[in-house]
Amino acid sequence: MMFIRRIATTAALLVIVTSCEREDRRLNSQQPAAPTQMVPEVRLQPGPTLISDTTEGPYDDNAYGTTEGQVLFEQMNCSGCHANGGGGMGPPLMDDEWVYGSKPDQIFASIAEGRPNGMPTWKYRLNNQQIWQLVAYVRSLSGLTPKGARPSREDHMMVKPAPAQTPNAKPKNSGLPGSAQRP
Amino acid sequence: MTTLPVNEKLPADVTLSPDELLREAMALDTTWRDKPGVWGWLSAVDHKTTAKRYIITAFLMFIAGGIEAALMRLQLARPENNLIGPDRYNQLFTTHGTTMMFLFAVPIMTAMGLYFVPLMIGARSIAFPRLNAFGFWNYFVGVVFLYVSLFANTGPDTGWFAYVPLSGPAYSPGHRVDVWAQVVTFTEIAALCGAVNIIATVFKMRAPGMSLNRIPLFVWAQLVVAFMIVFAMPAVATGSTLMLATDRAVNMHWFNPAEGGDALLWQHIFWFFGHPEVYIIFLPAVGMVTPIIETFCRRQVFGYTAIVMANITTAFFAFGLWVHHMFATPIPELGQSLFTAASMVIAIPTGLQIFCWIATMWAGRPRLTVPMLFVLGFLFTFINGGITGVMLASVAFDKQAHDTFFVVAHLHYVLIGGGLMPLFGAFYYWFPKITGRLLKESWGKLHFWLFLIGTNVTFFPMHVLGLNGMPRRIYTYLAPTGWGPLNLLATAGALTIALSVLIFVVNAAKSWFGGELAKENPWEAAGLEWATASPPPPYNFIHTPLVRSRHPLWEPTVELPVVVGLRSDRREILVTTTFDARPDSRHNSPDGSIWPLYTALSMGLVFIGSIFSPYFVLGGLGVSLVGLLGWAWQSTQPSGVERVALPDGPIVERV
Amino acid sequence: MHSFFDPASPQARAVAGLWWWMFGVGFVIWLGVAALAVYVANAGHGQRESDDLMHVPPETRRRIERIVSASVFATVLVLAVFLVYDFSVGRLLAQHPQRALTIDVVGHQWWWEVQYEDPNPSKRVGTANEIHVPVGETVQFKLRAADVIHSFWAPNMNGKRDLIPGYVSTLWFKADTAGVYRGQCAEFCGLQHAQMAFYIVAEPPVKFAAWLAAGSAPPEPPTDSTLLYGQRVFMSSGCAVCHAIGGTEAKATVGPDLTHFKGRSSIAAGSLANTRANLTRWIQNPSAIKPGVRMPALPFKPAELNALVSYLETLK
Amino acid sequence: MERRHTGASSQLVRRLLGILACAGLTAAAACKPEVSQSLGTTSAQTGAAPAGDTGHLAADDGQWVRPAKDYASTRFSALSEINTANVKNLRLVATFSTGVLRGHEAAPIVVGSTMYVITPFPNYVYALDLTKPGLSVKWTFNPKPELAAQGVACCDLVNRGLVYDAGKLFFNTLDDHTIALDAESGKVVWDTKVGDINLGETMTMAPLVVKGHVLVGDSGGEMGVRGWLKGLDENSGKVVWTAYHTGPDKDVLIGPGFKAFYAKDQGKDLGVSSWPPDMWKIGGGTMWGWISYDSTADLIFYGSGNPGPWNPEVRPGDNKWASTLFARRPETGEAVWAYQLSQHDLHDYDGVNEQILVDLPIGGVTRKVLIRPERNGYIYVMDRATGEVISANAYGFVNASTGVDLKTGALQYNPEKETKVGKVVREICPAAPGMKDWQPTAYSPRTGMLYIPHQNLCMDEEGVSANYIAGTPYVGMNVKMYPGPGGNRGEFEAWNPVTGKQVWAIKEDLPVWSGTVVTAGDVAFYGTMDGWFKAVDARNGAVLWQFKTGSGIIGQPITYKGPDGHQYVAVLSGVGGWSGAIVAGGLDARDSSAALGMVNAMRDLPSKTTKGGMLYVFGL
Amino acid sequence: MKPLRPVDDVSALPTVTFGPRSLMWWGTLGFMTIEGWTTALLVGSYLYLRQNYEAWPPLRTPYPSLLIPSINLLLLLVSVVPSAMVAKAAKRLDEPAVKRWLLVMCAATIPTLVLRWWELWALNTRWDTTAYGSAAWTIVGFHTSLLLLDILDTIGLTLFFFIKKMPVKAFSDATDNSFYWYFTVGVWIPVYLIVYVGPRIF
Repeated sequence: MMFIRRIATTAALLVIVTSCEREDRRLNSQQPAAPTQMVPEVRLQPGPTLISDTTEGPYDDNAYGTTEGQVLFEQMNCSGCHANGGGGMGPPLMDDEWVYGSKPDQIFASIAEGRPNGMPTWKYRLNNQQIWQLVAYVRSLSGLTPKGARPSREDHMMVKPAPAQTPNAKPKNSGLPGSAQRP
Repeated sequence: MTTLPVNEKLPADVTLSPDELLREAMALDTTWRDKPGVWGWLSAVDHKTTAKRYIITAFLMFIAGGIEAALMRLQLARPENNLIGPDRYNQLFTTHGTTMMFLFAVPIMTAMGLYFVPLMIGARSIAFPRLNAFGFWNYFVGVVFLYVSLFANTGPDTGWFAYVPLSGPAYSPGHRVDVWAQVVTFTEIAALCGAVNIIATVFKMRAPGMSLNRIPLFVWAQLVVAFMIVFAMPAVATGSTLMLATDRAVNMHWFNPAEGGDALLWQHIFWFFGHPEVYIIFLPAVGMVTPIIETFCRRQVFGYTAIVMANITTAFFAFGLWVHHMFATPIPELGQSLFTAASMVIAIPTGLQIFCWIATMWAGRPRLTVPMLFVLGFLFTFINGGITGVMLASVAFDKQAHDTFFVVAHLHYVLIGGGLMPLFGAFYYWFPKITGRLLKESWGKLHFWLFLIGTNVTFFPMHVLGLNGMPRRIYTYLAPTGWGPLNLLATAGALTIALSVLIFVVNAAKSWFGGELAKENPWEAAGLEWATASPPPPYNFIHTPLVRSRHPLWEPTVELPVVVGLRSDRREILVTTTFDARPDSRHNSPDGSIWPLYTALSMGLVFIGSIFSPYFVLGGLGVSLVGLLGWAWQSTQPSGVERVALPDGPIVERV
Repeated sequence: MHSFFDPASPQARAVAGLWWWMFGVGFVIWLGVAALAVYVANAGHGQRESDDLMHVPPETRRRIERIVSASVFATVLVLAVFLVYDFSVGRLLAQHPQRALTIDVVGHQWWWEVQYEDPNPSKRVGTANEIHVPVGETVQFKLRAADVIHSFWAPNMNGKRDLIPGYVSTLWFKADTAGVYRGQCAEFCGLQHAQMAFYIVAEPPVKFAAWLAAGSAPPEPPTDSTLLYGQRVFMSSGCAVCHAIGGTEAKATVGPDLTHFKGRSSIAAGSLANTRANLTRWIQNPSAIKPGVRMPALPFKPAELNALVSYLETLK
Repeated sequence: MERRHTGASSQLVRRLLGILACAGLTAAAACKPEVSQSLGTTSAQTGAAPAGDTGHLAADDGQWVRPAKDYASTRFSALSEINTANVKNLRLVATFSTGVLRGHEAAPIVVGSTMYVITPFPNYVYALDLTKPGLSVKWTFNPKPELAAQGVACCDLVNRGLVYDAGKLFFNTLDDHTIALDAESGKVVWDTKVGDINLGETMTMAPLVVKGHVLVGDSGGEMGVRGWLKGLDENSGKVVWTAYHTGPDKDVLIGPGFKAFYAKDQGKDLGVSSWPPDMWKIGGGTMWGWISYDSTADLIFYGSGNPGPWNPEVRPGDNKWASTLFARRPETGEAVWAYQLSQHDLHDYDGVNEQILVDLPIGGVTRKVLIRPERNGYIYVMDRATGEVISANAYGFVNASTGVDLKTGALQYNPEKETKVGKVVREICPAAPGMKDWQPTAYSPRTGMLYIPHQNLCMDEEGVSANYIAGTPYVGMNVKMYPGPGGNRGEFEAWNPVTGKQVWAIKEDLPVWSGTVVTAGDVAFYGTMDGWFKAVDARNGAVLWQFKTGSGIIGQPITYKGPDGHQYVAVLSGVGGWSGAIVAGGLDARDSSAALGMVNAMRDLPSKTTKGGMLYVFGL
Repeated sequence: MKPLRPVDDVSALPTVTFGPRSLMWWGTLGFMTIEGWTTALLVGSYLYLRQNYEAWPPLRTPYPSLLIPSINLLLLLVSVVPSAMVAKAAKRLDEPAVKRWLLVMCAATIPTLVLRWWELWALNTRWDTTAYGSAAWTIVGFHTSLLLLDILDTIGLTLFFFIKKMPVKAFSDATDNSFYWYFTVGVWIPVYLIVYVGPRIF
């Protein structure tokens, strides 16, 4: 009986903890910090295998944060260059090709610092929280974030399958080899 | 006395001896009693068992909804309060509304019907007991789902009418609104199962002699409401399950204006259900008022036919008013005026019923017992809500009051006055029948007075607040608005209500386990439900009573006429003709089964799973299929020799 | 300033009149029925009449029948009068103005965008959360929603009207008493529904015309060094990608137009009085005041914040 | 090189005219009598060059000194060695890889024995020696434009060509530099920065040199820029004048000499009053297309681009002077007349297309007209002295408007196809790139026909909110394009401007995004986006010869006489541009709004061609 | 408690009845009402959304194809015959005939479900492109669920008749099953007319 109760309690706690994360509307919380260390963009590294600190995107598994990212994506005219993920002036974001890496902190760096071939720097215009929200949305476009947290269709013209319908994906060109990543 | 529709064929001097009755009762008890043990408990299909589970669950939901309300009132007690943030608050008021409407009010009204309709019409059981159990389990899954979600921070947060596009995929990410849509689905299924059951039961299972004009008014109300459910619930099912959920899950565009969808469609669909919903709660409640008044004034109600007609007209008109929830939307003005007129017309049947009750009291000898007090409380409170309701029918005024605390006040006056007060009266009135014990009158009076005062202190100030500009669903307000003092008062009132309900709960608990034992008919009431033991045995009646008037137990005869001949070795029930209630056939009622629970759980898998992936629907349907097959297998077990009435031939006996 | 009971337009006045009439009649009815119920519940008439549980004497029955019929008839009568009265008020409200100043209002989560229409597009005036209207002139509102449903409601002026995506709704009124009136979003629209207020400033036509004329002119460019620094902070930070200030490079439309920001009495859609202290507090951490608001907290240094606030204070 | 002042003496002009008239007569003698008259007038027009040796060169059909061949923009070559009879024998003579894989929209130019090629970003310039076999490189110039400019170029990183005058080559770089090179050595003569990528400005157009002024305009109508045309001094690179296309009259260079034909274009400061406050400052009206010059009237003609943002609801008013045709003085920029083609433009109908200056017999009189196959779907025939619209006929399926009111000059929009915010308006034809985008038309005086390469696309549009942040897109529109009626996405059409009727048309599966050239051999050349370079009979549209190049063709073919005295045809192959962005930019076709909706119409392009960048030269 | 006086004996009444005399018939009718009403609401919503379009189906969306739906409609109408024969045999308690006709009924109804797949695609649009597509898919999809349920019911009944000894009551159930099938077919006729034929006509 004790055993069953313990299982039940654990299960209940698990439900609460997991879905809390996904459903949380972080309104007043402290802003997430910028990644302390940038993840290299290239796989090729001289010398012994380098161990890097990959951070999780703080909103990757947060449905509300991802949708806020979606709102910013339109408001900050990201959609002007990257369209609804298919690209245009800028490269597509819904495919599996990542010039500067697909890891949250790599994308954070791409947004915050800009990239030489035309991506502007946003760190003076957006705060960390907003950039992280954009990171989550951008990753959701190509199916890199947990499915349950990705946005469904928008109240706009139907131009592409919603991120929630995009199959889970593995990115290409995404930084370090799996063996070199510390969990 | 009107002529009887039933031939009384047997000699007039035969009565059944106590020995015979005892033997019959024991045989019936073996046949009808739910199986013991956990498995038997889960397989129970007795309509009283199911209804009791419904009532208790729904009442727990009332408490839960009440706690949510109290928390909201505490947050609003003073301006710029920081007790509950907007996110929690939005979940609270949505869950409060959803709980009170979908998980408390409608189910408990249906549940009262499921308990008492068979008893009041002298039937052994309900038409489809397994379907009934299935309905309950569905509802129960919904209840558990909503509250697990709420504690997992996934409580719905877009209001109990979940207006799109706020509740749509673009503005409500995550699964909060999905939870709402599926909870609604569960309760719809439950309500529809109940409604079909009640319609079939009332139409085909009335005691011999209970022609249409002798049906008790509570049963009439339940019948009318069952029809309303059949036409109203599919609307919200369509809206929430077939439109909102599909918009959110598989990218449909029902409500996406860009691709030709329409946000107003949701409002039309929702209020086409939502307005009748109010009467689905209100009509059973007034059905409870009538027997209470009759019993405690010791008079048959004045204007039986008028009240029946009033119920039916109300039901009809209830479907023609939905637009008065949408006066502030850009819809044509001419249409609005039409709905104003319709909304005012519905006041007439309601007024008529009130005058009939007052007339009954006038002609009778009222005894101010607790149920009677609640009926009086109902009159004071409900009329207030009704009058504000007529005011809100005015397009011009509604545009001012709509979506403000004035409406909050109005709807609580209507629902507490028109639903909860009669329900509390009914609890006191029928508690002895359900439990076999009486509730304490003194506690009851305290409960009543605190409740009446609390209700008015809470909700009356809200009228003023609303007109002073306070919109509903705001989690805070600024001090300069001047809304502080009246809000504080309302909070005090809410706490008073909470106290009164606590008193009731304690009273009920104490009485149930150690209250004064009730007789078979403690109030000397007239209805058939009082013709059997308190609490009623699983088979309800040893022999099916025969009805000669609207008030069988007030008949001046010494004996209760009954029909005999139903088998006691299997669950046999008497089916009568639809209008005259002549005995027509005997029907074998199913016994306990685990399949309703299994099927409800597998449906739960379908609906809850659909939130996460459409594949769950396929898988869940597969699992449900097993349940349906098992159910069907069990329903087609050989049952011995049957007398078959061939459609155009004689009765033949077959195995 | 924010109440249905102090109408400041013929429209609101008519509805308030209707209300007082309904209130009076309703109160009398309620009192009558309640008194009757209490009376019959306590009087115990039946004792004198009969002990038969099922039947009342025919003469009593007839009397009751008459009374019930009369009451129902009275109900119908009152409703009929009410219906006529209501329709007359409704028709007054439905009188579409021939020519009117048209103001476009767009509801956003959670603020109000306001545009004064003009046949000459360059004379259009944009503002937010505060609507100036001339006294004695009918004003028409064209209401649209940018995201979810909102509802535009200034109780002193007229009833509310929903702003629904995919629809354009209209509303008009004529302010007849000068003053400042509060209004608020009345349809639940998400996290900050509670703090989505606006003000209607009804002022004499001359004053209004002056305000409107000033509205299309950009504010004075800053001169002193702190203000210049403040402007630079504005332009080089996140401010400029959401807000617009007339005459400058900031022309973004995500947040309220700040051209004449200091001319408005409140900030954050009616959440705070427009004072220097409040503005500082607001910019430092908007979500502390309106949790969930879309305006981000930007990491300003104290000097920057000071200059920025000083600059914003000059936008008259 | 002899330096010529812009104010060439009238004597000189007369002399030149005489020479050219002779040349024209010679040519006329070779062709049929019925077209000789129009040829004669056109040639006279064409050769009306005022300055330097360009006049001689332009008159010399062996050369090709500017993308449009002549000031009248006819793209007609009097060379006739390659003709309908022998074109089937055309073979590849030489190729040259440009080293760039973006959309090659430029025309190579030929001056003397040198061919000059400009590539898309990073805008390399190659000088190729035609005297040596295999196109050996004489010199290469790399302007090293800012990489970041790629981020503000709306529709691929194209460049539409360079231009030669007086020993110098002039071209624009994507990052807003106008550069003059010494044609012989490839050394920079001057380099002027005329725009700012931080404001969203880029430059893709081919300059035109008129009377010592290098005329250049900016791109960026999708970025909230303020469009302009500048006149730079040919020798020093100094900006002599700037004519904005929005704003007060003094910025637009509308002065007392201005006289618009229609009332709708008359008034003071319309560039301000037809916009919501301040919006003219970010209102687009760029200039990235073609300029023509009429030396007799001393007027340049060109159109301005779309107003910004695309979403018309945020910019109530006529939005002057976007989508407007201007006639200006080349030396001062002063506007002489203007005609707004698409007032309050609803669908990104830029007015940057070419105008062909010819004299046409209309209603029994020969009128000096300009012909514009306009993006909004109509071919405007206008009096080039006054700006009167003589006729405007649709040259494809148009439903966005019902026609042009010749009395008021106003385009009659179809209210059903008016874009709305938050509502998809379906099947708007033509789509945003118009019936014809930048790809230039040719006019043959021999046949009297226009040869119009164009597309046949329709679209769905939904207006969305547009936020202005300098240097980022400012569009406010969701677009989804697809093939127009008939299913063919492109068409190569011959049009008789006098009758206002189509003569023949070749339906192409893909948009015909290349330029065209027509010769006195009655052969017209164009390329398709799947890489076919085609020669057709100019009289009847019969395809006479075709060659599959390595990539889709969106460049402008030219024809010239090589140092060996034979006629050659050259074209750049390299798919890209707006229509080819899906290949050039590697876009994802799952998003049908990608590349401003173009991707949806071009989702099969990656299976038909790949990136490339190659010069092809053909000869007999 | 009052003493009970028996006044009538019901032991001679039948225990198995058909049609409106049986409870199950009423339950079936109840659910038919609910499902029919839901279909009506969906059709109403479909027509409501139509007002938002200048053309229906929206421009660029082809008309629904008619071939497969018409074939299926025909098949559904034909399938009413075996269904009626089942009911007729059941009312005679003729077990072999019931079994026979149930098999025929399965054979006639199962293909309708298979055809339904192509019938959905015959709408020539996807559910996630426009509201038109959503409405059409939802209506047809909802009817498909009715079809599926009823066919499963028929299959189950057939199976049970063959593998186990069925009680007499099962004959009544078989008539109710046919009754429900008439409804399913009947409700499809207006849906077919409105969804497949309607856009072409009005």
